[in-house]
Amino acid sequence: MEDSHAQAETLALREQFDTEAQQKDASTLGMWIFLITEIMFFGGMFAAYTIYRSAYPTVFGVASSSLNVTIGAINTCVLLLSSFTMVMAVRAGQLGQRNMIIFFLIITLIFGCVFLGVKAYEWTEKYEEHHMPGQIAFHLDGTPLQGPAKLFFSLYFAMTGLHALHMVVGVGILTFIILETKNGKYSADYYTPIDIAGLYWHFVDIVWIFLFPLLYLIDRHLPK
Amino acid sequence: MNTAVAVEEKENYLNNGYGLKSWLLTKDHKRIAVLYFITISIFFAIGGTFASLIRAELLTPPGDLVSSETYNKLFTMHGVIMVFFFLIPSIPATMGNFFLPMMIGARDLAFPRVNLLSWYLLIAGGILAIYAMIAGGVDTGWTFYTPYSTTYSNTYVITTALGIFVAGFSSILTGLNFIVTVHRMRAPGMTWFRMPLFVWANYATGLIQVLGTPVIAVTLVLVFCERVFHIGIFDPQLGGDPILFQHLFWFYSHPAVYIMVLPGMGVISELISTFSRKAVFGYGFVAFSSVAIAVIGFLVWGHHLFVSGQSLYAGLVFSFLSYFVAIPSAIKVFNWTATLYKGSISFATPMLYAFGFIGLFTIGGLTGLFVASLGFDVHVTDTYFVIAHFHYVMVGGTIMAYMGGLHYWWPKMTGRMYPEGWAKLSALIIFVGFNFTFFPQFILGYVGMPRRYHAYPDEYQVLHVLSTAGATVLALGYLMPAVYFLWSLRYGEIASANPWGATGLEWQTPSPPPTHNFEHIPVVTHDAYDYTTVPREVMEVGR
Amino acid sequence: MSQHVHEHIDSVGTYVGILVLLLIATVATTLVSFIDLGNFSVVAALAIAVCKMLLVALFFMHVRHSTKLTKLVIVGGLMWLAILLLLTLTDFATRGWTGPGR
Amino acid sequence: MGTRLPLFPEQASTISVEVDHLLYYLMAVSIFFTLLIFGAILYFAVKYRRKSDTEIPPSVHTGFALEIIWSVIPFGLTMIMFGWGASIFFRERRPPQDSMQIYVVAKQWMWKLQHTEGQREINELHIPINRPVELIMTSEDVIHSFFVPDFRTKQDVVPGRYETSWFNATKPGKYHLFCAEYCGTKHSGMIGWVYAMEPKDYEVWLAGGPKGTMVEAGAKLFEDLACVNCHHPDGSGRGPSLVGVFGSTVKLVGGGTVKADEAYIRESILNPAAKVVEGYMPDMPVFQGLVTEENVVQLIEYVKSLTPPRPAAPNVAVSSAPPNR
Repeated sequence: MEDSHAQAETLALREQFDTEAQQKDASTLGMWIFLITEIMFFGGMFAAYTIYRSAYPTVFGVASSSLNVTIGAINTCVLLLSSFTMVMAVRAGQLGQRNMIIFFLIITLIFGCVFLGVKAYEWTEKYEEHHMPGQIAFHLDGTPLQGPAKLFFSLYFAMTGLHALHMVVGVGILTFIILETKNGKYSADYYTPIDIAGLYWHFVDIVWIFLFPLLYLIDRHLPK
Repeated sequence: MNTAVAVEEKENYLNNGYGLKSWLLTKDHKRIAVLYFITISIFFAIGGTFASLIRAELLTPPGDLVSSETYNKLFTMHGVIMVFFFLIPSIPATMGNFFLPMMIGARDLAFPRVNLLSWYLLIAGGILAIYAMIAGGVDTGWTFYTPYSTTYSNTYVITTALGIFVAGFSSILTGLNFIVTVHRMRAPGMTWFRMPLFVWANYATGLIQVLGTPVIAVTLVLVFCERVFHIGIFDPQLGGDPILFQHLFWFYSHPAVYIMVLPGMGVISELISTFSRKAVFGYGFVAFSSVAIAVIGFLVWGHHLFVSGQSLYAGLVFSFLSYFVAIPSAIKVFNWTATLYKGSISFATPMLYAFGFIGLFTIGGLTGLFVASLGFDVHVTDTYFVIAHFHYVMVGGTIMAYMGGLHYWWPKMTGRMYPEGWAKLSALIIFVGFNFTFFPQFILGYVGMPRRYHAYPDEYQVLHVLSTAGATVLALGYLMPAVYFLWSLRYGEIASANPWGATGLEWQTPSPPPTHNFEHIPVVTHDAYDYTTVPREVMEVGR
Repeated sequence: MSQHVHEHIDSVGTYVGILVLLLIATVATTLVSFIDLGNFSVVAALAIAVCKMLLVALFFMHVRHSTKLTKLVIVGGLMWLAILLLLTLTDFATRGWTGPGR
Repeated sequence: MGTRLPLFPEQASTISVEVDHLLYYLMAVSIFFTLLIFGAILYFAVKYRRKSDTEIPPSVHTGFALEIIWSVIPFGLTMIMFGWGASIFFRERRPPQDSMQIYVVAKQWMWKLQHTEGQREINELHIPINRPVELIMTSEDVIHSFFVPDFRTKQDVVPGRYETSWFNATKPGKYHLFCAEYCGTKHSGMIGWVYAMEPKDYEVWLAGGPKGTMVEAGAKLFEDLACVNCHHPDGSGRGPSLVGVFGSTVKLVGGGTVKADEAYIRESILNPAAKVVEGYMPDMPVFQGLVTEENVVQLIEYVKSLTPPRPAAPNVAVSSAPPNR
C-alpha cells in the first residue's frame, strides 16, 4: 500500500498537492513563515540588547570599540558577496543551468566558510584578551563597570554565536543541495529547494546586517 | 460482532498497514494525530498523577506526606508536563491534525514529513523532560523565574529547559503547517468564509505558535547560557535584570494560554452547531474573534508583572490593554448562547461538554477580568485565586473542549461509538468534581493562601479538604473515559459515516476515513453549517 | 485557487548593482560611526541597516515579485518584533516614574 | 485543626476596604453575566430540545446591532474595572510622604526587618496603627514577595534594587505575613506575623529594644569603613560631601543627572564607579561583598539623616526628567 503511494508521488509533485504551482507556493510560504519565527527567535536577544544598551550606554561604547572593526566590516562584505553568489545560483536554477548552480553554490559555500573562519579567529582573539564572559580572568580595560561590560560580551557571543550556528546549518543545507544538483534532481521546472535555501541564506545575511552596526559600531568616534 | 467487523473491512487509514514501521514512518496526518493522541494521553496521566499527589499533600496543613523539596518538584513537573506536553499540543496536534485537512477538503497537510518530524520533536522533548524527572526532578516552578532558576536551584533545570525548547519547535512546526495548509490546500469552493470555525481557531492558534514560541525558545537558551557560562543577562550582580526574563517569558506564555484555549473554542463552535442543528450565530464575528484574540493576546503579557517591580506606567498600559481581550471572548460566549435560540438541541455527550465549557469558561474569563484589575490583582496574584482562575480556563475550558471533541469525533477516528450512558455519567462527574476542586480555591486565594506552599496555616484546611475531595471525584471522572474508550475500540457499536447529522466535510467520508481522506476531492458549494444539505436518512439514523 | 507563478528572472546586472550598493552601504555605515552624531548615530546606523535589509529582501529574496501574502507575512513578522521591543520598553523606559507630585 | 472557616480576610488596612469594594463590583458584574449565560443556556436547552430526529430548525440571521451591543456594553463595564483598579494601584504604589520607614531585607528563607529606631526583627514586624508605614525592601538572593493578605498589599522583593510598599493599618491584631513569590525549598516556611499595635503600645515595644538607632549604627559603619576619611561634611575631602545629598539631583561626570534616592546610594556604595559625581575621580573602593544588605540600609539611613527634613515639602515634580534607566 505504502509503496504504491510512494510511486505515485514524484519528487517534483508530492501526493498532497494538485499542481506544481500550488506546491511551490506552499513551500515558499512555509519558508517565509519559518523566517518569521527566526525573526522572533533573534528578537528575544535584540530585546535584551536594547534594554542593556540603553541602561549602560558608555560601557557598551567602550566594549564595542574593543572589537576589531576592520575585520568586522570585511566579514560583512564577505557575507554580502555570498548572498550575491547565492542569488546567482538561484538564477541559474531558474534557467536550469546545472553547472552554474553548482559553481555558484560552491562559491557561496566558500564565502560562508571564510566568514565562519574569520568569526572563529575573532572569538579566539576575544578569548585571549579575556573578554569572554565565562572566563574567571574576564577584564575589559577602560571602564570600571566590569559587570555591564560582561553583559555586552555575553550579548556579543550569544548573538554572533546564534548567528554562526545558523551559518553552520546553512553550510550543511548548501552542501546537501550541491550534492542533489550533482545527482540531477533539479531543473528549470523544479528548483524550489534552491530557492528556499536561498531565502534562508539571505535571511541569515540580514541578521548580520543588523548585528554588525549594533555590536561593532557603537561610539566609534570617541577617543580610545 | 464478528460479522460486522468482516463487513466493515473497507480500506481505511487504520487497516492499510499494521507494522510498527507503518506507524512510526507514516506521513498520514490521521495516523500522526493518533500517535499524538497516545503520547499526550500518557503525559496527561503523568501530569495528573503529580496533581493528585499535590492535592493529597495539601489535605493537611503541615507538610507531612512528602518533603518540601519533593513538593516543589511535584508542582513544577505538574506545570511543565501539563502546559508544554499536554495542553499546548492537546487539541491542535490531535484533532487539529486529524480534522483540519479533512474539513477544508485536503488530502493531507501541506508538509506531511514536517508533521511527522514535529511529533518526533515532542517525543524527544518529552524524553528529556521525563529524564530530568527521573534523574532528580526540577524545582523552579514551570515559570523558571530568574535568578532562582539560573543561580540558586541545583536541580535539573538545563535538561528540562532543553526538553521544553525541543517541544517548542514541535509546536512551531505544527502551527506553520496549519497556516500554510489553510492558505494553500483548501478544496475548490472552500472560501475563507465557508471554513468551519474549528479551522479558523486552529489557524489563529498557528499564528501564536509561530510568533510566540521562538521567544521562549531563545529565553530558555539564555537561561541555559546563564547556568552554564554565567553570562549575567538576568543576574543583578552583573547589572542584569531578572524582570527582563519575566517579560520575555510572558511574551510567549501569555499568548500560550490562547494556544491552549483557542482550539478549544473552535471545538465548541462545532459542537454547539451540530447539536443544535443551527449555523453558528454571528459566524463572521466568531471567526474574526479568534484572530483578534490571537493578536491582542500578544499585547497584554505585562499583567503577570503587576507586583514584580515593573514600572507603574507599564502596569497601567498592560492592564488597560488586557481588557481588550474581553471583547472577542465575550463575543464568542454570547454567540454560542444565541446559536441555541430556536435550535434543535440534542443532549448527546459532546453537547454536555460544550455546555460545561461555556459555563466554566465564563467563570474563568470573568475572573480574568478580576485579575486584570490592578488594585485587585496586587492582592490575589500568586495566590490560589490565580490558580483557580487559570484552572477554570485551562481545565474547565480546554480540557472540557478536548473531552467534548474527543467524544464528538471518536466515531470518525475509530469507526466505533462510545457508550453514551457511561459517557454522560462521566461528563457529569467531571463537571461536579471540577467545581468542587477549584471553586474553593477562589475563596482560599482571596483569604490569602499563597500558591506553591507546601505547608499552610490551619485555618485554610477546610477549603483545602473540599478541594482535595473534589479532585478525587475529578480523577474518577477522567478515569472512566479512559476505560470506556478502550472498551469501545472492540465492543463499541459500529459508527456510520455521519452519526450526528453534522455538516463538515469530515462527515462526508466513511468512518474511519480512507488514507487519502476522500475518494474524490469535494467541491464545496455551501456555507459551513448548512443543515439543509444533510440528507434526511442520515438524520434519522443519527442519534 | 492556485494563482500561477510567473517566474521573474532578474538580470545579472541588477544583482551586481545591488551587491555594489550593499558594499557601499557597509563602508558608509562604518565610516559614519566614526563621526560624532550624538544620539543620532544609532539612528543613522539603523537607517543604513534597514536600507540594506530592504535591498536584500526586495531583490535577492525576490520580495518584489512575491505574492501579497508573502509581503503580509513579512510586515506582520516585523510588527511582532516591534511589539516585543516597544512593550518591553514601556516598562524599562518608565522605571522610577512615580507620577505627579513626586 | 481548622477551628474556623475563613471566607473573607480581615479588613485591617485603609486600602483593604477599597479593594473589597472593588471586589463587590467585580462580583456583581460576574454574577450577573454568569446567571445570564447559565440561565439562557438552560432555558434554550429545555425549550428548544430536539423533538424529532429529522427536524431542521429555521435559520436565524445574525443581528449586527446585537453583536455591537454585546461587545460595547461589557467593554464599558470592564473599563470601570480598569479605572477603579488603576486608581487603587496608583495610591498603593505611592507611599505618603510622611510615612514611617522600615527596611526589609529578604533572604532564603526569612524576613529581616529594621526599624529606624534600631529595633531589628526576624519574621515579625511590629507596627503602629493609623500611621502610614513604608517598607523599603531588597533581597539578598532570589525574588521574594512581601504579602500581608489582611492589608491587601503585596510587592515582589527583587535582588539588586529597592522596591517599596506601604500600608496604613487600622485594626490592632496579629496578621499573616507570607512570601508570595516562589523562592526555593522552604518557600512555605518564609512566613511570619505582622503585629499592628496601638501607638502607645508600639512606643512601649520600641523602648524595649536595643539602644542605638539605625542612624547611629550607620554613623558607626561610616567610621569603621573609613568612609569618613574622604566624605568630609564640608566637601574638602576626596569624595563629595554627603550633607544634603539625599533627595537632591546629582550632576554626574560625563553629563547627565541622577536623583539621589536609596537605589543610587546603594549603587554608589557597592559599585561606586557606576555614576560618579561631577568633579570627582572614580577612585572609591568597591564595597560589594564587604557590606551586607543590612549594613547598606543602615548607611543609607545615615546619609538620609544628613539631609535636614524639608519643611512642608513643596512637591516638586521630578517626573519630567526621565531617570537614567
